[in-house]
Amino acid sequence: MDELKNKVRELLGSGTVKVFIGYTTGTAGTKRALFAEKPEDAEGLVFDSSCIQNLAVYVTKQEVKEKGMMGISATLPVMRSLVQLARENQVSDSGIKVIGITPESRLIDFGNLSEVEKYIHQFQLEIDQKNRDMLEKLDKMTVSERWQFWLKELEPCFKCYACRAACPMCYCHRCTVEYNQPQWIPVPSHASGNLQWHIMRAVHLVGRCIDCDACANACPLAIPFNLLNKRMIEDARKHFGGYQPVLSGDHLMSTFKPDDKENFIR
Amino acid sequence: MNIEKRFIRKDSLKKLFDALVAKNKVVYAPVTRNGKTSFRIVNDFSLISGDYIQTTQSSKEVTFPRTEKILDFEKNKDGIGVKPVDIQPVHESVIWGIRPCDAVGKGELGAIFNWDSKDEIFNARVAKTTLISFSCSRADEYCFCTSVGGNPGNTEGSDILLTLAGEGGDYLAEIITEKGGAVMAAAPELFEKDPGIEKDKYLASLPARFSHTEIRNKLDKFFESEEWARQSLRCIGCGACAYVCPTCACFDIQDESHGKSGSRVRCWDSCGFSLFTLHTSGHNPREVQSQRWRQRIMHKFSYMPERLSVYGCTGCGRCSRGCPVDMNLLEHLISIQEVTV
Amino acid sequence: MSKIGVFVCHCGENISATVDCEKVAQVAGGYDGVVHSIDYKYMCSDPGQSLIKAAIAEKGLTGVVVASCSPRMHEPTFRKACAEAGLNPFMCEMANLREHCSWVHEKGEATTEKAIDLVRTLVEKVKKNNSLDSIKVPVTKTALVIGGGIAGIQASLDIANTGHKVILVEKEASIGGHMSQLSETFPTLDCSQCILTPRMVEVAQHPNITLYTYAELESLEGFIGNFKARIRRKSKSLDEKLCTGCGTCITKCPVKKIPSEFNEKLGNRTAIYVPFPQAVPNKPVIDREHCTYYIKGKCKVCEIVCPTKAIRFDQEDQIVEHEIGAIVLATGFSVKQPDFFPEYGYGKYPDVITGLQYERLASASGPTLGEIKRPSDGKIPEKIVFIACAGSRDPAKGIPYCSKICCMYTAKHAMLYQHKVHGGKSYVFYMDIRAGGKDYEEFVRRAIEEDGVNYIRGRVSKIYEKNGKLIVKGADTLLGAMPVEIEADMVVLASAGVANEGSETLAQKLHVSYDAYHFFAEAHPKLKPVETNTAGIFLAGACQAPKDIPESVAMASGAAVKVAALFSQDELTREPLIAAVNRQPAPVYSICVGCGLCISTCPYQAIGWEEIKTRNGELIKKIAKVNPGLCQGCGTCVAFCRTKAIDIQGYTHDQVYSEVMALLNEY
Amino acid sequence: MAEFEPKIVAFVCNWCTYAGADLTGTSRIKYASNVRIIRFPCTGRIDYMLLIKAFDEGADGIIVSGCHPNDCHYTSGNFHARRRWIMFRDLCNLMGIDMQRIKFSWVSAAEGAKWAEVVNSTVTDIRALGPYEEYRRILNHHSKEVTNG
Repeated sequence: MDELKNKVRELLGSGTVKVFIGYTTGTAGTKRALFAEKPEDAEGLVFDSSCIQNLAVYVTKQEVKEKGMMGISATLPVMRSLVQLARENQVSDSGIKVIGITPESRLIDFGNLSEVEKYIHQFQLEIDQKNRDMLEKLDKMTVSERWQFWLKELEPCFKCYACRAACPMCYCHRCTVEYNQPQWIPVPSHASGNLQWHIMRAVHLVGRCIDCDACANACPLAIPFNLLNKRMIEDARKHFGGYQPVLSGDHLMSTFKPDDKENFIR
Repeated sequence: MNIEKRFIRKDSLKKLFDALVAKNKVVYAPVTRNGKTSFRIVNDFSLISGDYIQTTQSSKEVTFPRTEKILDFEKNKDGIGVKPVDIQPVHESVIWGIRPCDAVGKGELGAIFNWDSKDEIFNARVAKTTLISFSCSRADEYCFCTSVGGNPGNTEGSDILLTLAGEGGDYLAEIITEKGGAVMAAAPELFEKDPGIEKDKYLASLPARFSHTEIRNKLDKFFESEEWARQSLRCIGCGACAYVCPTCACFDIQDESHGKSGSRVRCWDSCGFSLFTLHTSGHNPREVQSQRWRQRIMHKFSYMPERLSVYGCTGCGRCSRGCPVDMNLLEHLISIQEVTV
Repeated sequence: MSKIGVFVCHCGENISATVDCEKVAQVAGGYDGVVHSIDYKYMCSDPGQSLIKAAIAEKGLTGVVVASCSPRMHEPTFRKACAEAGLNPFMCEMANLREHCSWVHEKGEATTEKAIDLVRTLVEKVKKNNSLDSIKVPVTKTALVIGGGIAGIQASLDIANTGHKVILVEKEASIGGHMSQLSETFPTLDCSQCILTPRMVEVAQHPNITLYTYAELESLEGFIGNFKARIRRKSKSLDEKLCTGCGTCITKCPVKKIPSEFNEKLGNRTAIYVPFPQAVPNKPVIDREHCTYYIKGKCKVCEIVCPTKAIRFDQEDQIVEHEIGAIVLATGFSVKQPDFFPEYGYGKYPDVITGLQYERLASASGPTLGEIKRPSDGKIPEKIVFIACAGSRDPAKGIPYCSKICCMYTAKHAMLYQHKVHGGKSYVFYMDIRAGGKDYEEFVRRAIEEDGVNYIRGRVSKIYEKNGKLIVKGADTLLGAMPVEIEADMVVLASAGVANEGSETLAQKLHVSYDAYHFFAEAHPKLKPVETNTAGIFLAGACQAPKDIPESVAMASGAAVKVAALFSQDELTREPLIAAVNRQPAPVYSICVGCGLCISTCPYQAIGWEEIKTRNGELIKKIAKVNPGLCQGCGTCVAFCRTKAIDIQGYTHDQVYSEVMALLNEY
Repeated sequence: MAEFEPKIVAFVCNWCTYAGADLTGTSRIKYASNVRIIRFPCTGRIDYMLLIKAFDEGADGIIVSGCHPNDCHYTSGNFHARRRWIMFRDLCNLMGIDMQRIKFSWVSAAEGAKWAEVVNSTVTDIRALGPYEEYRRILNHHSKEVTNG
């Protein structure tokens, strides 16, 4: 903990970093984002296993970017997001300084994003057993049972878009749901509107979602729509050998293999 | 009518519920699913959740549905035929187990829907809705009704207020309105004579944390404050706070047509969204989140009291509980009160 | 507010026979924004087009829907008509009521309903169409001709004679193709090489023609007027500038027993060789598969004997690049090796040969110097049997089509036999005699009546050897299927003409379509016989379907004219149906967020970056940019873009969305 | 009672399947009239949301068809499309959208007969499945009171 505070004091003091994005303690012991701009702000920094928000969501936020060089305390999911964001030209070495936090709460002072890339590639992007079981359970259902399952689960969704807002990859200035000529996604939150929104969201995250669960944690109604993203991660592995955020090179869905499976095409 | 006090035994509560269902009222009551408690239509008393400080969503959806048809239209030879929605089939409904802070919200919402033109659909729903509130014996760090003029046993807005009178599980019933009286009439035998219960001793204690009048006066001079940007830096601009709020009334109008016919619906909207004020020209008067956050606070604590002489906040604390990034309203209001302009 | 005109065509009876055209027009007339809706017998006819023009003028139409045949057929026609009436041609759409409706469904309610749906869909689409200006692109006035047979030769000469450059690519060591293998040609019996070789020489000497023999197309990029071709010149192990073609190397080459392809394996050639004496260019190549030096690493006799030291053993393949404006495909055909007829014993009995082999026997420049001697023992056959349709018109053998040329060359073969072998007896087994063509029927009759060739209508069931004779068992269907048995000395199979090995690979390189038998597909069976579906690529000769010489030559000249017409313009207009990235006024500038993922989806590398800057040069935003010169309009990026920041003219989000809505809803 | 006539929308590419369907016409091969074709430049242009929209507007079945691998007029549009379909199908399947109602096929400009066969078999299959009631049921969202339902 002190190591992190000292590091941040140093970064802010020396001016290498203008704003440092970390965690602090919020209401009722919950953890939330802290934006340290002065060395003394570092005092508020904390880190423990309850720090689950994906802070990478802030590196594309205008008001934060305007402050200048950003620093960020990055857990594995955050690091993955940052690499993917770099691949998508939303952040670069000239804009961010990454202080990695390993699963064992060890600090890594990354020199640049390619070091971050190297680091994350030691780990597979794989969904946990609990969710794998849940997906299996869904697979065992009939199509109609799954349909009913989702109608029931998505019914409460009132389209507050917390899932979108909390996702580092949903940084578009104008989301497709806000496209109204034509109106791709119905604005109201009704059965078909909700269905279409969640399908669209899942498709747009194929090959980009890094399974941080920020969306699900953000949902005020605890809707398990992140299962859709997890299924996409599973299938990407099944069909194309999986993916990892990379700084350059092909993106899973903007490329192809001549021998991609086509047993479903006559 | 002045408040009539009665006594309801623990085991009579279910009987009362069943009596209401028997009178084929649509009864909304708190049900817990996926760890979230919200109002759902319930016919079976056993499904009702007892252990909750506050529901995730307010009960506003009963009178102000998140998606509501307001008219049908159809192209025909002479142009477009319009058919306003028929408000007759609106059910007689009862909201069971809402908190006093929610009940207060009814009035604040009503003020918005009636400040100039009267919203027929909304009023029709309100007229057919009876509120059976339960006062709060517990509060959490998000609650601040007492700071905005309410209290854990507030009768304002409710038709009947039930207060749990100690471990025994019996209730003090306050019949506040005629609608309340009608409920009692549905099962008079269950409403016994009040043995003289001291209500206050069973209510949660929640000292006020700030003065809303002070805040209101402060806000007049606070528009340009740096505080907004500081507070909202971590806000990610979703609509959760507005959608769980008992008094947020903003809605969008959408025409959904399939071929030559369709419906005009109104659906919830939120001032937290970046597109909320986006002009066709591409100009957005509230370009950044700090401006949207400011609008939210100003609207509830300055504009509404000024124009509608009610506050846009009941202190229920839902926005803070529901916020993905812990934008704690109470905390922010206190800091507004503390910063010097 | 749009003013749409709907024009429903009966196409004579083609549409109106199954679709109630009046009803379609009347229903369409009721749709929002449709101010004019009529039906007419022939919309594509002059009066039909006048109806459209008049309506545009009188009612000030903002959009036109012509409900008739496939847009692939008449879209240009009707767009031109609209343009002439002052309406932007891209405000005209077609509903395909013929190919997709009237021709494929029975008469009735449902069919008319479908027609109405299709019209409504296009009406809603055209409302969303944008006026577009065609894109102007420069034309490289150089043609690439692939294949140096008679078709390729003719096309090259015709184009070259209009004053344009031609690159002629031939995969063999000499041009000439199959025609150079033929003996005499029907129906005039003039010597094939005598009429061909002067043309071959002309090609070699023509200032406008660059000839690459022993070469193949490696890859092709670009589009009409602006192709870039990479051509692989296989190593000939020879410095052609130094070689005089004296032929010493050939006479001295120790490897002499290589079956000659030119002679259909009836003769031999050396390892360093020219395919045939009149070859153009008349300079040898070394066949590295058989050359001792390349196999064993020693020999080099040719190098030693070469007076000009022209042999280059270390020579490597060379890739040459050319900017090309148009392409003529003239790769010809092959003859199906009849080994899929075990019952005829081809390959088992040396004296059962193909028609093409017979051509070599009958040719004065052939292995037998034009004498008909049978391969086995060189004896002159006293009885010879010709079997027409060896494979052709035989679904069981996978070749249901007629190879077209066999009837005629079989008659010629029999006739030549009778001329060369006096007293010889010749028999022709046939299914039908197809002798359509000037002097063709007369030619066949001459064979039968004057030269006494015996024609037997029926198929041969079996051929087997019995003491030195080939027993041909067949039936004469004109005599009530009476069994026929002929003791022949030699049998000639008129085996089917088929597409070249690997023709589909070439088609894929060029993005032209091909038919079920891998012959290249013409753009329209009647009206665009030399065009392909890919603009700027044309067809000549038997690569499109089996053809005889006059047809191939005519088609070649046709293709040449198409190329010449193309080259007569300095600029051509391209359909502006391409993608573009959204741009809009400040403060948004563009809804593109610059994720750049579209860049790798583009098959043409047409997407790059654009930097939006303030007046004083500060970067505001970096977004994707489509290069209109490279974009071919596939729309792969459009469907991929998350923010819908890329859209494609002609198939905009608004258009396709409206189509889906209109298709499934009543209006 | 009359046989159920499914509404089927076909999303096809201009160069192969559209041309193939033209050939079906010129060859006068008859097929079921339930299918309506929407023309796209390439399967790569076909937006997955359009397929959902088709169901949302009441389609009972969908055909998506384009050029065979390697035959794409634009070299690789169909390859990109295929990869998207793979993921899209799995997603829809998880969401309970019946994948038997979306038929994918390659039909070349030369396969007029195959087009007829694709259409007919699709119509037969969708008939067997019946109208897509399950999806329609979620469409009448405005016809009932949203919360008092």
